[in-house]
Amino acid sequence: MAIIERPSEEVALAPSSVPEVATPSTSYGIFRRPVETTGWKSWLFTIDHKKLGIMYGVVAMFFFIVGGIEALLIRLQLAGPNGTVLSADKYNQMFTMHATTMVFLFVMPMAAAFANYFVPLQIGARDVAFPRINAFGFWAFCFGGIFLNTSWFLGGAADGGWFMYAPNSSVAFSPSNGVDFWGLGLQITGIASLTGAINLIVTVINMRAPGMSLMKMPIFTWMVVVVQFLLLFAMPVITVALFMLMFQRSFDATFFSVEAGADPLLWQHLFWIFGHPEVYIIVLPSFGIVSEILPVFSKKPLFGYPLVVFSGAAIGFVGWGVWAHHMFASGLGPISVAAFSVATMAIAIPTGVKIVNWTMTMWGGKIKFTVPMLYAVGVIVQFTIGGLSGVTHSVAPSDTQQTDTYYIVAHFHYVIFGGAVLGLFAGFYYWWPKMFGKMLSERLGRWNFWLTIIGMNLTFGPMHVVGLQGQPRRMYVWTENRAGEGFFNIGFWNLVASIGSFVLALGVLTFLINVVISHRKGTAKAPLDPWDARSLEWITTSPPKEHNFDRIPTVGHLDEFFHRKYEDRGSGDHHEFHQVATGEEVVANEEAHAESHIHLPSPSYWPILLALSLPIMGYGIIFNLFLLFGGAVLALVSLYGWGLEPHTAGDDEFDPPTGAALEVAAHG
Amino acid sequence: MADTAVHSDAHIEHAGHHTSTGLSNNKLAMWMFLGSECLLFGGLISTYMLYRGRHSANLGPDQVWDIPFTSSSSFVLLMSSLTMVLAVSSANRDDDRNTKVWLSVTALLGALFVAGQVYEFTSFYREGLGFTTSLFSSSFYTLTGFHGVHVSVGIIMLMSLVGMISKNKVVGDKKEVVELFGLYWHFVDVVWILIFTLVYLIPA
Amino acid sequence: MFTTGSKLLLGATVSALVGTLLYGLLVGGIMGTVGLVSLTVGLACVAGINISTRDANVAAEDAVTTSGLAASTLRPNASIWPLAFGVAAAVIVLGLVVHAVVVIIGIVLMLVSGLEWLLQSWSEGASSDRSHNREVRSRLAYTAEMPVAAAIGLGLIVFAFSRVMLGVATKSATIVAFAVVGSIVLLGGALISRSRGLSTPRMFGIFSVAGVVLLGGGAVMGLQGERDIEAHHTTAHYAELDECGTEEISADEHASQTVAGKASSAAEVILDDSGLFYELPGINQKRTGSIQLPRSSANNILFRNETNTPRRFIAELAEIEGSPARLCTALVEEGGVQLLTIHYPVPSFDPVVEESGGYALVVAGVDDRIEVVVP
Amino acid sequence: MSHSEDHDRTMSPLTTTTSRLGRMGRRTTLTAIAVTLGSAVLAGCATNAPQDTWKPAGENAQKIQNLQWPVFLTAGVVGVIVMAAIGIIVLRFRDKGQPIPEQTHGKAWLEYMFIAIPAVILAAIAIPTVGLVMALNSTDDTECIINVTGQQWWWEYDYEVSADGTICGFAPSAVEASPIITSGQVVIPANTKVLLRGTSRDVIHSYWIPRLNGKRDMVPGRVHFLRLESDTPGIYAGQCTEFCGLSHANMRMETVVLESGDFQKWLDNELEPYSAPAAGTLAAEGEATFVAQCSRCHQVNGLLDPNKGTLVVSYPDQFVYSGASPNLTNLMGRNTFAGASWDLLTPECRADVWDATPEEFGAKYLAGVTPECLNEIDLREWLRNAPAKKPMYADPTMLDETDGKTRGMPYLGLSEDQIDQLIAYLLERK
Repeated sequence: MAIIERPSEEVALAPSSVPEVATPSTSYGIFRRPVETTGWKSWLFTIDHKKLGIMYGVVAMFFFIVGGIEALLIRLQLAGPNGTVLSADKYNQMFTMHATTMVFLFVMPMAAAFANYFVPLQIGARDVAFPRINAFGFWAFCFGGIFLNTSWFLGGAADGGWFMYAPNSSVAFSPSNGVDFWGLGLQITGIASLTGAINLIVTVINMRAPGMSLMKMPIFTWMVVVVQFLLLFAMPVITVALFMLMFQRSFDATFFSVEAGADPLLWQHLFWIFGHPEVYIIVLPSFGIVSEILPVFSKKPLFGYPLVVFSGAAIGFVGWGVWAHHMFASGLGPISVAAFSVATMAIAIPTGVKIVNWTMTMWGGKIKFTVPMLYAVGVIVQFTIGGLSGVTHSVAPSDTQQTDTYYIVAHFHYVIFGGAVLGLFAGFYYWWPKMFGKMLSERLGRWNFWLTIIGMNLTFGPMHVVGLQGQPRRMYVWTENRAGEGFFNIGFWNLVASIGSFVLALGVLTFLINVVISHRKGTAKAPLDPWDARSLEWITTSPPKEHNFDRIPTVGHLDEFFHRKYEDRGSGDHHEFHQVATGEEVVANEEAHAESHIHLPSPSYWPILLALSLPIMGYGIIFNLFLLFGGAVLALVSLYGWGLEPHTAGDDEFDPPTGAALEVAAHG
Repeated sequence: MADTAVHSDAHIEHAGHHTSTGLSNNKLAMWMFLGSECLLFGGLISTYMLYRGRHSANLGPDQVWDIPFTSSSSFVLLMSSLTMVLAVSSANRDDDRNTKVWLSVTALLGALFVAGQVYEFTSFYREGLGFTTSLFSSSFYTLTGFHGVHVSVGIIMLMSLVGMISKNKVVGDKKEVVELFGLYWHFVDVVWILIFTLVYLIPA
Repeated sequence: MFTTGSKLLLGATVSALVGTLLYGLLVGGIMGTVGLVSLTVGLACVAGINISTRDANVAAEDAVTTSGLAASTLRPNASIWPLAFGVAAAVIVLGLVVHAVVVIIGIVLMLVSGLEWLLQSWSEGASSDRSHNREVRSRLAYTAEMPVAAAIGLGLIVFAFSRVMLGVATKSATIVAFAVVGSIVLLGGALISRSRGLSTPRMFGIFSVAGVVLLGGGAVMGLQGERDIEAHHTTAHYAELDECGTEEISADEHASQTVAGKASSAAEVILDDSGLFYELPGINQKRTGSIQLPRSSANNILFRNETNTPRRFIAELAEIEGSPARLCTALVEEGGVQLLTIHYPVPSFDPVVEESGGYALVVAGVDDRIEVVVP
Repeated sequence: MSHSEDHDRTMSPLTTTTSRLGRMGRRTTLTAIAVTLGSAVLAGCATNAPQDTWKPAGENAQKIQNLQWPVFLTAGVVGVIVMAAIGIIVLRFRDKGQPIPEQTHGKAWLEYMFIAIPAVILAAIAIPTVGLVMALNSTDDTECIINVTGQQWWWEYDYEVSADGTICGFAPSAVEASPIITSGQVVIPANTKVLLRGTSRDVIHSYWIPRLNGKRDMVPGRVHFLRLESDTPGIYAGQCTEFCGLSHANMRMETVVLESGDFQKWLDNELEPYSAPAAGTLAAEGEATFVAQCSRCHQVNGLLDPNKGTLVVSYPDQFVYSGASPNLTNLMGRNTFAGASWDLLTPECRADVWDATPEEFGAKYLAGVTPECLNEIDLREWLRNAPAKKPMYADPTMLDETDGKTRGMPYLGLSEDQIDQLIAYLLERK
């Protein structure tokens, strides 16, 4: 039996009424490290990557609903000509915040949720390299998201579109504080992303289980690493841009003042040098999830694993060289346009490799169409549509007709919803039993899947048509004068898209219902290995113990778990796999050889305090410099408290020694 | 954020966990952080390079620079890298006393550099170059200001480290903590050399 | 469960929160809301600290512990903080008479000594073990003291030394001062590291003396005031004085001769031996006579000097209220390029503009003239 | 062996449900294929959408069309192949109790092939793309230069007078050429290579007439170029496509192509000297009202102040943040107002102009707005309260950041009488 050093859950009470001199180990209540392992405090101060992963997921899901409501309002406004649901001002805030919320507060953190939960499990580690930084990252994201959304109540949200082109973002053109909230909010979540990136890179590079070489790493972990490198190098670029925006708005700097000779294209370059890698940051984790799921349900290893890894890395790498394809219409000059056009086409190759390899993984397989598998196949189909419409505007002249129209809106929703979000849903269904020990209902899951797929195609499919008919994006109204007639008139398809958005919303609602129903009291516990899975995270209980593995597994193969369950009884070129063990038996075998004396890092107050200082400083910059000062002091104190605190609590903070557990009030 | 956190959050070295690469987690994280910082300064330097000529009727770089002065302050900062090396080597010899001495000297030299920057900014301002005067001045002050903030944060960390060594409060491996501070400090120096060359020495 | 103080603070927090909500809903001014939110947060923090320092101790109200209290309480140590607190009060009073800065110093001192006093008395009550009490104190204190002390130290050095350099007589003296102080620090460090016999108090003494010298120097120089630093005049200044001629002015010294961002120019004006002409980007034509530029828009005009003499490029604007009469560049050397960003607020057919000769782009000392038509 | 049997038993509920699923999957895949193919084919056959990107009416748009058709087709074919492959997989490789497949990690030759094929396709697309990018940006053969300036939320055009005193190669018949300023609609001669030199006064706007060319951003402080050319007279609609603030949706533009004879007429009309309304008419009262209420921002060329007899010059810079307001000299010669957001023509008259054949179009357009055709409803609403009709930052509480200057047209508090007068006056501006 493993001995886990965690502070005791028991409250220390005096064993007798004999007055004793207080002893140091039990004397004071203040700034003693938090010890709770249950209750709300155990979540607030936790540094356990699994709890943090779940919290990332819950908060991201909340923002998904917020962003979804924003989207529904947008579609309501556009359902008919001259819509009156929203004013122009509110509409502009709505689409800006819809994009910002979905990109920064839903897809990225949801991917972070999976990365947090599963990367340590997939590489056979007990936690991430820096558990407290991990906690800080979550809280910074959480507070940053709340900070961003409080702008709705403090004079209006940002209204410049999610790429906030200068000079439209200057005070003169956007006089409310919305853009300030937006810039500072993104700085805060950016800090979260940056710390998360460093943490996960170090974790994967340094903390893999014995025997797990890089080319034996699960593909999801691989994609996460690529994403973290993208974040590591993309975040500072947007940080610079946001600082310049802040200096421009708050301190009258001239970075984007045309009268001072500034070039507004500088913002576009900086934004897209960040923004294009951001696209891959959004979509690669889902590619990883899909690449995990397809082999499991096809009973075959991933086709061309090294190629999928390298194409993921290549996408990450080439992704840096194509930012200006967002700017084909902004007057770069023909040479740059031609060069970026060709570079953009080049990035289609590694992306195509992924689609082909996924298809080839299923080819010749023994496929079970469970809900996760349905979603994974959904990703292949829907993302292919998005990818191919992407090829049509890598052709720069064609792009000048399509950019900033609904055709682009359709394209990136097929990529982001069809690629990233469907992949995340695949992940929900696939990993739910691992995370919570309960299966999500397959029947409701299929309702969820088909409603989502039909909804998304009804919503985003017509946008291709509307865009090619010439409707620009970001318009709070459209007029019948420009809508045309006949089957492909803009009006009809706008209405279809609006109806589709509600079908989509229904699909998401089905998911929430499924979650609630599956977690009612009395539902059966999920089997340990419900999918006959292949990777390390399944070689432990569901949900995993606090220390993840009783024994750190030694890895001999890619798909280690599969090879522990199945044995090749063929000879020579002839392979014949037979099951030799069930998942339960493999796990039981691990438990039987549990390691003793496992040290886990202890919970801490400092991460949440440090994260709390960030939005305080944000409000300070916007409203009152005294608040900024207060926030800075809190940050400084938290940093030092953190720096002076050992990662694992001292011995005196573990189980109190018997007989000396008397606490005495302090009187000053 | 990470730089302060990194040194403290050592992952359970005392439990004898070995890492896949043999590098300590902290050191790897510091390298990653510095890699990220490169892009931060890259963005700032690019902005400056784009805007250095944008000052039409206003003051330009060649009119305000005082190259001999900036050279001497750059030299002081470079010397602080030398003393940082001495501090690291003292720490490696477990010589707490000299570690503290050299860390203090490094911090002092760094503070002198920052003082030089404050002087320089003040005199530029007196000469008529304010933060909002022109694109050139905005991007110049932003770039060198960011660097100055990095140096100042470094000095505060160095001084705190001296205090922590005196009070025996260092969390984790003391040698490694000093070395990590050294990495950060050298990075800040190298960035300055880049800035000094690109901003001051190469004529606009 | 809660002590009286905590109850009071909690009550205040709740009433502040209610007040905030009421104010926010009924009145809704942003600054007021922020102020009330700040108050609420502040009160909540204080209440939280009070609860965690006093009330979190499970046994605080326990009869058992209270009865054992007498035995476990130590005699308090000597403390400097009450004294410091008193001094601070005196300083504040003094400051009220003398100078506002002194009041601020007094307030800071009072806050610091008050906090330290609280901290000390609290930690001394923690247990009956002095070394442990020190540990308790350090756990809380170092997190706040160390960075603040370091930041103050840094600030003092930076302030003092920069004052010294602003105060010395010439630019070259600053370089000498810098080199000298840097060398002293370096040499001092080397000496101290070599002489192992130096005890810690002595070392501390040396650093203190150096610090006092530096601070003293800074104070003296700061009182003496800065040396005269001459402001550069911009070409705009000379244009105002109508001194945009062929002769060199101080704005021309070391003026930069290249300009980035050719792509963004509205036109490129070129002076070569054949005279003055312009080219529009995208249209490869030498043009003379007049140029048509949009009104109320930032027009970036590049000037390229391809003759063998330095030339000054001038945009003649009309004498309209709120606009300078002309803009000019610094002298542009042979092959040099300069940029003017020109904004024409009034169309050129306006009688006022026509009377003052109309808009034009000219080069000092050259007769050619490009009329600017602003529709 | 017993293990695997156990295992199969535990998995069996899943197996039965998945077969039903397979049938559903097949159906949707087929539907998906049909929808993709169908939309690709049908996207080309919409009727009368004025901003249809697939109906080129100018040389550059035609070149883009020639390039994008094969690209869309190739993408469609590739898409169908992928869908078909997925369809086959869904049909053939469902778990029907077959043995565990071979644990193959891939076949090198297959993988290289799947890299090579897209690479070849993309190379085939890349070569003509680069060629066309260069071709679309060549401006050397320009015959006519028009400056276009974007402003929140309308476009201003001024026609450049070339050194020989012509405008777009046309010499005015009666008077000396001077720059023509107009807004909302730009009139260009047919079969002429027109170059727009565009910039902006405030934020980035984008100029886009889909049937004539792709879009080009107009960036403050920069000058960008866009070629417009058409051989078919008519009206070509477009819209600002770079988000430019509150009324981005209301920033529209139209390009009017006229035969050379008609263009000559239009040019002469534009340059005609100002004709004051006859004394004593409602229009004459309107002139006075215009001078009192509108002329601070809106220029009417040649307008004399009826009281002082001096030339009225507007100074919008002092009142409007971005610095300009539409020139109203020939308002009724163009048939839209307020950034081409609303028509000056009633719907019937508008349809008459828009649906005219290329031969008839010139005459119908040059007729301008007649009193019978005037769309008084929208114009009156606009004059009553402009910011209520078109969202603008004219909100007085928002003016701090702009030194008290409005953005867009403010609420003027005109009386109904004043509006009547103004409409009478404006009706003569053509």
